[in-house]
Amino acid sequence: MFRKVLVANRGEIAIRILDALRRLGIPSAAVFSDADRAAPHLRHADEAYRIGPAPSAQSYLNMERILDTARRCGADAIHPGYGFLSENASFAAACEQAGITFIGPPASAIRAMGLKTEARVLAQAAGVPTVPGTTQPVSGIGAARREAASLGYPVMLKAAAGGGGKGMRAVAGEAELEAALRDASSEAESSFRDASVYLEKLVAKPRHIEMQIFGDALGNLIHLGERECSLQRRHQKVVEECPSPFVERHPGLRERMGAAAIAAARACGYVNAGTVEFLVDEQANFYFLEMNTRLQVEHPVTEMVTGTDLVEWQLRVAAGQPLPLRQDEVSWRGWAVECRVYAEDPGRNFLPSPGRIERCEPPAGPGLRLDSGVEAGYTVPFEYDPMLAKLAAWGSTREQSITRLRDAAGRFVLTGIRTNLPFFSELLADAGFVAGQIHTGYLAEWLARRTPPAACAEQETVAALVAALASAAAPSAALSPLEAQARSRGSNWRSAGRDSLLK
Amino acid sequence: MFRKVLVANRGEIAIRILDALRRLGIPSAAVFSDADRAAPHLRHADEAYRIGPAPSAQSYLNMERILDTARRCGADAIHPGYGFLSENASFAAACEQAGITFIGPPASAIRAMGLKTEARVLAQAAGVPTVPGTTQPVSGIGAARREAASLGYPVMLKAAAGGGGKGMRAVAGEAELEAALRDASSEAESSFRDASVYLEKLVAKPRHIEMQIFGDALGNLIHLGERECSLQRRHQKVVEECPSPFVERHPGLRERMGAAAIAAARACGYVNAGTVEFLVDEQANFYFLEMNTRLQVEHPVTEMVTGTDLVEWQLRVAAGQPLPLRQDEVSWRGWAVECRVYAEDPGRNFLPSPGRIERCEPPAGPGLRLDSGVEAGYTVPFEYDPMLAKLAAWGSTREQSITRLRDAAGRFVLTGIRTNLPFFSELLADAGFVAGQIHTGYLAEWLARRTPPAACAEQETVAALVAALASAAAPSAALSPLEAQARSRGSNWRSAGRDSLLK
Amino acid sequence: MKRIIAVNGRAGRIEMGRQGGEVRFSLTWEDAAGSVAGLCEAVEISPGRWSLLWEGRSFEAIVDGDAVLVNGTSFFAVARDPRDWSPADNHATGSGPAQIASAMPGKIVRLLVADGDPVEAGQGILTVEAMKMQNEMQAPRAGTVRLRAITSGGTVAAGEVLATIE
Amino acid sequence: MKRIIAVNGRAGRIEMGRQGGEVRFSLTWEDAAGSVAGLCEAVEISPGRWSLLWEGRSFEAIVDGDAVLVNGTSFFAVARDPRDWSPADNHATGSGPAQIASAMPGKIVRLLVADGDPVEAGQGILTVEAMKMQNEMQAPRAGTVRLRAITSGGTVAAGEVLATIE
Repeated sequence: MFRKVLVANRGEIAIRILDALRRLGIPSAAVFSDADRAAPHLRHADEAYRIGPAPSAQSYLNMERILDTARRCGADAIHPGYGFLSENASFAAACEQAGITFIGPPASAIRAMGLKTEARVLAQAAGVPTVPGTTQPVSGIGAARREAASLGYPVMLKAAAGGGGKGMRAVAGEAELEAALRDASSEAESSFRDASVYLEKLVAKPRHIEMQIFGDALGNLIHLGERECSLQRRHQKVVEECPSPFVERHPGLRERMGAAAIAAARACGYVNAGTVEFLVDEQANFYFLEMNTRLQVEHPVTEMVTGTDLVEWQLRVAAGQPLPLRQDEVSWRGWAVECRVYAEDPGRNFLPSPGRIERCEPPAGPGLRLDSGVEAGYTVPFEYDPMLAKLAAWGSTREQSITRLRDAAGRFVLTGIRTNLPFFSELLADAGFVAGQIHTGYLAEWLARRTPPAACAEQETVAALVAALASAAAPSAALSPLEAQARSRGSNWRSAGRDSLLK
Repeated sequence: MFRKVLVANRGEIAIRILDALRRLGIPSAAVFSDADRAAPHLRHADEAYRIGPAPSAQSYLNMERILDTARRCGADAIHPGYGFLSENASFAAACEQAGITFIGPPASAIRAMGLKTEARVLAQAAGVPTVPGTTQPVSGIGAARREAASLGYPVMLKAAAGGGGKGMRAVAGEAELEAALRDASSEAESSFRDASVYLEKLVAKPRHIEMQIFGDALGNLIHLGERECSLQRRHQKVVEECPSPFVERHPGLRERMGAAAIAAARACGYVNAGTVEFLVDEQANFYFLEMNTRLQVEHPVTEMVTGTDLVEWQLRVAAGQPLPLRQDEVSWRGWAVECRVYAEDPGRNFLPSPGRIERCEPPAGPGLRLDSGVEAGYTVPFEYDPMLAKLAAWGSTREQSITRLRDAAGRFVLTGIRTNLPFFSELLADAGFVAGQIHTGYLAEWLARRTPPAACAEQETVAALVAALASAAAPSAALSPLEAQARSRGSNWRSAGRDSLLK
Repeated sequence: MKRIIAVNGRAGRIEMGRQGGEVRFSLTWEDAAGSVAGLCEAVEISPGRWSLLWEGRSFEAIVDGDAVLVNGTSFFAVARDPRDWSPADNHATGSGPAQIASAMPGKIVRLLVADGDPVEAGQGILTVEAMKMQNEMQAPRAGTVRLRAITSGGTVAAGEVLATIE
Repeated sequence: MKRIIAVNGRAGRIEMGRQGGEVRFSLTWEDAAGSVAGLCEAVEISPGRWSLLWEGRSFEAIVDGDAVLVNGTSFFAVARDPRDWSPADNHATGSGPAQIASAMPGKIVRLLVADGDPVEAGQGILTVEAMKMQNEMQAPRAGTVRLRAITSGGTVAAGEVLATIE
């Protein structure tokens, strides 16, 4: 095992890894920026070193400084967590050159999967399905008609140089194709100064389902089943679960997707933890999207259902040990659902809400797991992402795990700042979600159609009484009642005004 | 299901049950004494009713008042938790008469198992082994010689009217028998005014291993495996685990003990959750001790390993539903260990330590479970037992579960009062415990032989620095340094003076 | 004791008095959707944490700044002694130059106009970034923008007034 | 700044001074088992919770009454300004009548002697019960017992003096 491991990250994932190191008896070193001197992750480590000012580019992304810190404190391995430098092939290569073990895949595997177009070619070569379509721009309406007909409608026109939804048009049938091609080309021209568009089969109501894979340096590669991550807001996962209700309903699908994921991983010489993301259509066809060459945020749901400790596995495998389980020893029991607790105000269009946490009282009880990066008295800085914690619940059935998580979200007392916990309390009770009828567009539709629940009259009265009782003790009221009347909070998400957040 | 369930208990077990009711959507009512108006369990319930002054006899044991409260609030079932009225056959019968479901076994089963001598006869009749011996007093040294020889040495002489270790003598061989019989009879005479003694086979280094059983009203009875509870202090369990390391090493033992436990339960017409306690010797012979006709404190370790929710099962079975699993559907995965967190000071001979909790910051992470009855700002009353919470850890192996629990005990910040958490940090690292080499006398031996770990010099320096830094902010020091010098805390358990606590 | 209250924008008046360990109260909502009166037992368990028993029902209420969390549901709730409040207080927001305040703490990443520029209603004035999200602050009406002493790269607090439109 | 300190009964003296964000300190134990001096960075994260970085090592210390919890280990630790302390303070416990103080909060369940009774060293004076456990308070030496205003059934606080032996 390692002499000392430096964890090049912050927040809940740094704590997750530092705690695992402590339990394995491996000395650990944390790093921190000037904004994080008071952050809890320092106090989960044996050692802690400053690596620069608040901006990530000068601290958590500062490769030289991190490598230098590792060298100077005697660390022989670096765990990058997720985000930051975790998928940076140059960093992995620099570690290798410095004789420091990068706890993750080889730099070559990161590089192979890092370029999304190359990854797609690599997957195809390995026999892994990708979304059918042209990879070259269509040369005119005639060619477009022929290719669309061979793919079969509906199809999607996409800007070759595109991204962010610009230059994209869904086409339901041939009658719409010519106009759509004109519009998409024109939008692509104005957005990217390149009018080229290409055709892809349109996947209607796709699910985002990903396979957790794991490889060791001895050539073993296994999968640990799937996670369903179709509940997304602005392409960010907000609720994840293991297994997928869709895969559970389709016998053999897990095995087929697992085999495909392993094939993709093997094609790039993969070692350590990785995730192969698929788009899955309603007919259970699955298409390679991309591979995340690192530990995933949502790894706890897999751990809860398979009874594994993937961070421990990462350390063991990086130290040259074989995988603890063979494929036929992997088993799945029950269900686990996770929600990402963010410092954001669902009552004000999910606006970031950094600041000082007054109370932090997580719920407790059967099946619950909390991976937290915060504590009472901690000031959540505005410089980094808004994830505070991951709250997950295991149950013997999907229904029980959802019930436990919903109940836990409602009982989690986290005050001083706003969080998305009320949003989860409501979303996890949604009939469509409970029925497992979800897809990547589901959450946006739900947010648009949802009716805020009526306030419970008794609770409203109690709120009034306690506000009055508390005011008797300490007169606050910076606002006059009429000002206060203009403000409202809690359930009024849809009418919170137009979305003024830029990605 | 029930219209409303009243929970006739307090603390962590009341919260465990009230939370289960809320998750099942069943309205709940809590009860409280005057000492518990501020207790957290009230705030886990939909309704809460005062039932009397602080002393248990006038509140939590006040059957009429509790039944009357249930009637008046419209509850059609009562869950007694453990302790208090949970094994009171009269209360169960009174509930039955009042048309209120007692969530537990029938009064007749409680009664049958309540008298320990009758329970032993009942177990024998059902073919369940009990410790071999005479049940009639021995009539003289000649009879004693014959009976001891037929039992085989070592044997134990026990006062027929006895208890509390008085009039007991272990006898290794026939040479010691005559003197031991004289001493035991004489001590029995002076202690109980009855010189009668009887003979039992001496079980050397016995383990306390209990089987969790569950029955429904349709006649189904299954077992959910064993719990090893051999780590005891003053006959109180302090650490429990599932499975037992001993049973794991003896193929077939679980099945045999399970069958015996079911036979005992069937003999008294058992329904709902129950536990059959066995004494197990080093040769894997097991002997019926008694049956606990209620939910057990340590039920979480069974839940974690079998993936069940026994409180939910209790409610379903009490409502007439069948058991959710057949015997062949019960499966065990991994290992779980639990420790009972008490308000007691291990540095002062485990003296009770009620009072105000300043911080309550439980650890979080993979495999951990907390069943807590307390919160920051709560004043633990001196009127009730000292259990604050149960901290448990699951792991894929026994080693992993112990490591996780030890680490969690060390990271649990609970200040303002003293707790036994430091004791667990040390005990869970003991080589004998880690090797699973335990018996009911193990903990007493360990406490007697243990060497307090030397203070870490760096931590000692930090303590001095922070005390000094904090004093600069707020001058405290009610004690002069020389007075302070006389006081010490933490690891000096053995030398903490003679045991002046009365049972 | 009398208080003017507002709960999630709903205004009302409350009168209450201690009666032994209990609180007798009478609450009247201004929207005339009814009033509620009763007797409840309210105990402040620890600072800011209340336990209320009201007709058998058990509530936990936690004071969270100008919100109250009741059994997990957050209500924006303020109370004011009517003697401390005059109707004039309500005019503070109505008149004078329109203010542009930051909706969240963060860093100013872009100034989109210069001090003294004429602006249209809805025109972007500056962009604040927090937690990897950018929020564009816009002019609430047309006029001349007056920037406060702010610079690109500077940090701002939530509610801090960054500019006015005259 | 100078402080007289005692950590788990070990006495010492500490001198420290702020130097930028850091604290330069010198600690001398009275048992002459050595002294330690250095530079550390100490930050009070939130009231009573400290983070110390000392030669790369990271420590969390939480003040818990007259104890300090360092990385989970509790040390009885007090510090006093030497100017606030005179050697006379140490004589308080040495002379005068012997005091019998309750080791824990609880209820007096039995008085075993009457006021004015002569008692032997080790003789039981009264029994306090808390959390289902009874603790017998004994006479530390022979003498005449003087009971304070206590009655069977009354409650006592931890450290409360219940009787003296003259």
